[in-house]
Amino acid sequence: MNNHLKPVKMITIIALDALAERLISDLKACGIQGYTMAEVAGEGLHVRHFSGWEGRNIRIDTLTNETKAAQLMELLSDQYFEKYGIVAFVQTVEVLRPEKYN
Amino acid sequence: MNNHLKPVKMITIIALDALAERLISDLKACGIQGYTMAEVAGEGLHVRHFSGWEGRNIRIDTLTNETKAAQLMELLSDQYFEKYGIVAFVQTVEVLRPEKYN
Amino acid sequence: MNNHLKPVKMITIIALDALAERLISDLKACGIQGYTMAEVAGEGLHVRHFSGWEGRNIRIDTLTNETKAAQLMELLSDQYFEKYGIVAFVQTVEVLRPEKYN
Amino acid sequence: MELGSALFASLTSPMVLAFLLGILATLLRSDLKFPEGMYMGLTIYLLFAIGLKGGVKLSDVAFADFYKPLLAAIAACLIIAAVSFVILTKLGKFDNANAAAIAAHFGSVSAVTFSEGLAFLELMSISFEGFMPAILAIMEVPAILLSIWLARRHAPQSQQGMGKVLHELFTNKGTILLLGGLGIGLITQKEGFEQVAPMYDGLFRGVLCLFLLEVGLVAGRRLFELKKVGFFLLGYGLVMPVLHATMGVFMAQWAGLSMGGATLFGLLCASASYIAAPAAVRIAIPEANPTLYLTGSLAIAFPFNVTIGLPLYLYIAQIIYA
Amino acid sequence: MELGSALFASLTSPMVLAFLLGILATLLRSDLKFPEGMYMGLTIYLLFAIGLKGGVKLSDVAFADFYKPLLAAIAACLIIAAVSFVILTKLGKFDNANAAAIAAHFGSVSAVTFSEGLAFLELMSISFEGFMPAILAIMEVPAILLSIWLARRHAPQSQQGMGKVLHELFTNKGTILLLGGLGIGLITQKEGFEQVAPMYDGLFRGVLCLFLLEVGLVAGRRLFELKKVGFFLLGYGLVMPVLHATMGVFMAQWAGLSMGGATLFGLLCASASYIAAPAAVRIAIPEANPTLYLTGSLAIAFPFNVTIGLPLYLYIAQIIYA
Amino acid sequence: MELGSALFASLTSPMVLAFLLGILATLLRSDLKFPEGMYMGLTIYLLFAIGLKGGVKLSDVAFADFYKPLLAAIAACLIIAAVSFVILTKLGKFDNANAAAIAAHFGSVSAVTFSEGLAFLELMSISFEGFMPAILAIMEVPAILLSIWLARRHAPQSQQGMGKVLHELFTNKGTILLLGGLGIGLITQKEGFEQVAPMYDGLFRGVLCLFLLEVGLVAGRRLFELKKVGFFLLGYGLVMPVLHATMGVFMAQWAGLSMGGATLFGLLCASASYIAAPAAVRIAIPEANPTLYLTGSLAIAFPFNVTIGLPLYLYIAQIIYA
Ligand SMILES: Nc1ncnc2c1ncn2[C@@H]1O[C@H](COP(=O)(O)O)[C@@H](O)[C@H]1O
Ligand SMILES: Nc1ncnc2c1ncn2[C@@H]1O[C@H](COP(=O)(O)O)[C@@H](O)[C@H]1O
Ligand SMILES: Nc1ncnc2c1ncn2[C@@H]1O[C@H](COP(=O)(O)O)[C@@H](O)[C@H]1O
Ligand code: NA
Ligand code: NA
Ligand code: NA
Repeated sequence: MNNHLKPVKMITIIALDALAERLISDLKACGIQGYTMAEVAGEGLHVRHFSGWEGRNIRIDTLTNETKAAQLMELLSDQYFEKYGIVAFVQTVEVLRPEKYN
Repeated sequence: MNNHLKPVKMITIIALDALAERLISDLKACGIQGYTMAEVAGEGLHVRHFSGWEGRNIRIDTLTNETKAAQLMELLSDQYFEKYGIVAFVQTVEVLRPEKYN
Repeated sequence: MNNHLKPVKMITIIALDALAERLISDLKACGIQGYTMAEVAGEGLHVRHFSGWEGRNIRIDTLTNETKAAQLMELLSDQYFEKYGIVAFVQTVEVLRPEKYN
Repeated sequence: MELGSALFASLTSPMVLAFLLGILATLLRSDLKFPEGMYMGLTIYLLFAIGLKGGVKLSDVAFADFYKPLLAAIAACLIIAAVSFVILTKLGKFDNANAAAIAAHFGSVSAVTFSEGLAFLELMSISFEGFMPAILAIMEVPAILLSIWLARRHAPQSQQGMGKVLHELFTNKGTILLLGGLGIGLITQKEGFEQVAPMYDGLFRGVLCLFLLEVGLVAGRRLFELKKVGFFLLGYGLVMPVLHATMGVFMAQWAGLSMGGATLFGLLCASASYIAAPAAVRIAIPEANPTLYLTGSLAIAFPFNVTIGLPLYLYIAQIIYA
Repeated sequence: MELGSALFASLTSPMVLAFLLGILATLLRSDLKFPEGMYMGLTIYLLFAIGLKGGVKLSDVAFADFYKPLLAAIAACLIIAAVSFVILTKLGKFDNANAAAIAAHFGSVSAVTFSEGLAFLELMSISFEGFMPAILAIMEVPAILLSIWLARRHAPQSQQGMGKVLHELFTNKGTILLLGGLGIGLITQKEGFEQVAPMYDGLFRGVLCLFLLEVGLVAGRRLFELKKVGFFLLGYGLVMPVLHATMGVFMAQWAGLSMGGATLFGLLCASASYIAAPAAVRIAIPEANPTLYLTGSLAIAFPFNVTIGLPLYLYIAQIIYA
Repeated sequence: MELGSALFASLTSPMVLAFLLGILATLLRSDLKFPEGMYMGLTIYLLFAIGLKGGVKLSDVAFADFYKPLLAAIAACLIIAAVSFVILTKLGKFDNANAAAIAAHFGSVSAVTFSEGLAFLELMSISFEGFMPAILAIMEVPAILLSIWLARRHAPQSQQGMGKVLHELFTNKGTILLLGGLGIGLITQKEGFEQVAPMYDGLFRGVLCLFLLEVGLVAGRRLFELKKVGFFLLGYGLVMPVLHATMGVFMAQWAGLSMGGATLFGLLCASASYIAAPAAVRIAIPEANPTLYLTGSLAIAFPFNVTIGLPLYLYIAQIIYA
């Protein structure tokens, strides 16, 4: 298997659902086409996000190449980290068609 | 901790919800017993999967050993990649009871 | 990017939704503040958890430092693994603000 | 009322037919599936509506009329759970955990079966006591408690003591909605209820119909597991409800209930819980096998009770009360 | 009844207005969004309610009155799908997969369009045959089958044979709910239905209104894709429904339907599926581009049919039946 | 009508009791929880139904009768927000962001409180102006705008300008549903509304009851945070609504509203938003602490308004109009 699998980066973002549209356009601004989004609940330093009324969280996972991943983390750090409760982390995952995630 | 934790593979598949039953039987055909499934939205090269009407996506995560993981990726690549919009990636994760994921 | 990104641990727990409150208080007992929770379906060695009636599963992801992660895995192994159907695994992920996940 | 025509009325009610449609859809491997929230939403509605309507009627019941049925209800649940446990361990060769889990389900009651009973009696124009929903709420708990105690007797003191189990049982959503609805009905009375009657009275059977379609879908999936549960449990799930119902009707007669009330009381005894008990057992007896208790209560006892059982228990009550 | 006043009645019905509100909300980029489960829940309710009400009425129809409309329905679907495929490949220059996918949508029918038709005729006090929901259920399937065959004709034998497709088509949730509801209505008849009428009759148009709001939200998003589908498909989606409806009214007359029935039949022919067909095509013709068939059926044909189309087809039927 | 009996009627309405049940369930740490989609679904229904019914009634109102209440509504909101901001910064020592966030909530209005007011007045057979839902819709926005401006005055020009905020406020789901419903009601009028009345009129209070149960569950969780918000905010949340209501009744009198209309107007002034304002503040003033504004509006002002406040404001209106 290992000789076919190629590494790409996966960025996961957890944030207020009200930020979803904005995050998606920022993703696209970095040239990232694809992402997967789930509705989640969560608790952190701020208010618990358990019901629609408190504002739910969303989780966005996106696979992309190293350059775009770096660009996206930069953007998140510049424009979101100070103002909003947001979690973002990077992992390396292995795929068969790295060109799909460029 | 590190002396108890053992590595196993985790495969994540993102696909159309209509493929869920088929994917699950393919998992089982590879001898994989356990998996976790979530309903997600997403966008890629094809149509946006945001509402039930456009067809939602599902995300399947399954922990298994290296051999079965390779077999599953092979199967996905053969039978799904060309026909359907589908994302699949492999990670190594650490668990305490690797025998549970055989 | 790599010179800013710092590794932290992420623990993922998949368990019966009825255990959610208990797991969250155990997280806090380990000194972990933040977590993200999603409703998922799943199948393993026990009954299929597909509908509310069979009991759904939840998935908890929490980013934390290595010490607390070890402590949490220990706790899970002691108090849950034998009695309940539960899956837990550890990964290393990279973040920009490691101090947020202490 | 003859058994035949009651059976016909039961089998051709839209609720029972919807249940059968659900089973059929699963057997045909249809992709029909209720959204996750809908199952919960319909459950909340049904429990709250049962409680509310019961509370309004309860407001003109004197406690003197009520205490004997109350005692009968608690006694019936405990007897059923204890006897079930003995039968299942001795004759059925189940281990303690599984026997106790199944006993908890059959000793407790099913609000949906009860709802179908209400609809059936109303259709047949047979009257019954207004406080029956209160009886339903009370019968949810005792058998589960006894069974958990039976399962844990010999276990070393576990961390999660009975206190936690008690708390869980009295505050689980079923109890809160039923008792809370009852309380609201008691306080708000007829005038208050009239404001919300189109929702909680008018729609009740229509919602029940949709809910039973969903129950059928879940029960259908369980049917595939029937072979895993074995013949003993299958026989148990078909025979015991009739015995429980018969015992229930006798106890109801002792408690002074009307014939309609006795039918409902028998139905409650016959019914197996599938909301409160599974939730409690999952946490308190995790080593029990869900396939056994879920299949036993949902795929065996439930369909039997709402199709053949209900008219049969009415028939039994008519004979005993004749 | 003049065309103008029928058009006015159609455009000022709360259902159509709710649909337009949904479109407006999307154009304004509102954050209004229905929760995932609600869309599914409303769909389940509508399909089941249509089936149920149809079944109750079907119970007094003789098969002799029914077989000609049945034949007409199957024939209409096959003709529409086949002709569409030819037009789309030859004139529209679509490839086989996309032409077949679009043909499947326009050859099949839309239950929501049909519901709006029911509400419209009831408002206009125009009577129609009680078995029309049965016709709706039947018209869901044939065109999809034919189109899938057209798309796959030349393909090497695929693993997922026609068997799987057939199974999927006959057991998909739409068919199960419509036919299942019909069956329940047939068996339970008027007396049974009365128990659940406040839910399935009283609320029908109110729920439809909410559902159309949601459909408007989804259709609105599709409008942004209109430029991607090209002028040919736009014209096709506006012109063909009128031709299909006209053909349908003639066939209905041959089959002996009343004028109201013929209007509904024409509407069914004109309508494009957006529940059954997308689900089937996603699996069976995955290489077809969803933007084309989803936009064509939901953002072009659907709005046209429920606003202008419906009164127009009534007008056509009045002329032909005059 | 005496204060005592109005208070009794308010406290024994099924809606208020359901709210209290929700709080009780949380205090007992029950696992009762509404599925995620249900909260949203009920909200959509309520807002749309309020708008729709209001629109139908609005259709026979002349603009001459309407412009003074309109002015009064906008003025009341701006005054409340501005005064709140001053009190909270000067007396309460809150920082700009938190003071503005709380001012936005108390200056805006709560559709659920309003619904409970409608139900209460209908129960008391007190008539009111049909255009009150239009007033509700208008009062959602101005205070939020003013507060956001107050919070941002000194901030360096942020990327997300007021344009975005304005857009968000006028297109958020609450506004779209209320104004959209109003528009549909206006166009479709009585005849159109009758088609959907069983859903939007008949069920209104029953759905409200279920929704208030859910609101109680959420408010109950907030009660645990009361100690975090401090005595100042607690007192503020209990005293200011009464002052706001009194001011509102006077302004309503000036604007020529009836006594029932003035009660509703006072209630709107007293009510604190918990749908539109939290959503707007989360985005526009992210540095404000949600515990303060959510607890203040939902766990303090809301329960006070729907239990004691509503009959009290009626009483105040009766005195002022006497
Ligand atoms: N340590 C963590 N691990 C996982 N998710 C977290 C963590 N901290 C915060 N979150 C998520 O991020 C959201 C915002 O966090 P915060 O900004 O800390 O309030 C929370 O509601 C959680 O869903
Ligand atoms: N780069 C990506 N990262 C994460 N998820 C993706 C990515 N690309 C596609 N997906 C997911 O896979 C689904 C199908 O993708 P596609 O086949 O590209 O249309 C999408 O709806 C997304 O949920
Ligand atoms: N190999 C696996 N990979 C991913 N999730 C699993 C796996 N095994 C079990 N699970 C999840 O853990 C839950 C409990 O598993 P079990 O204890 O094996 O019944 C299942 O319902 C799944 O959601
Ligand atoms: Na029982
Ligand atoms: Na058609
Ligand atoms: Na206010």
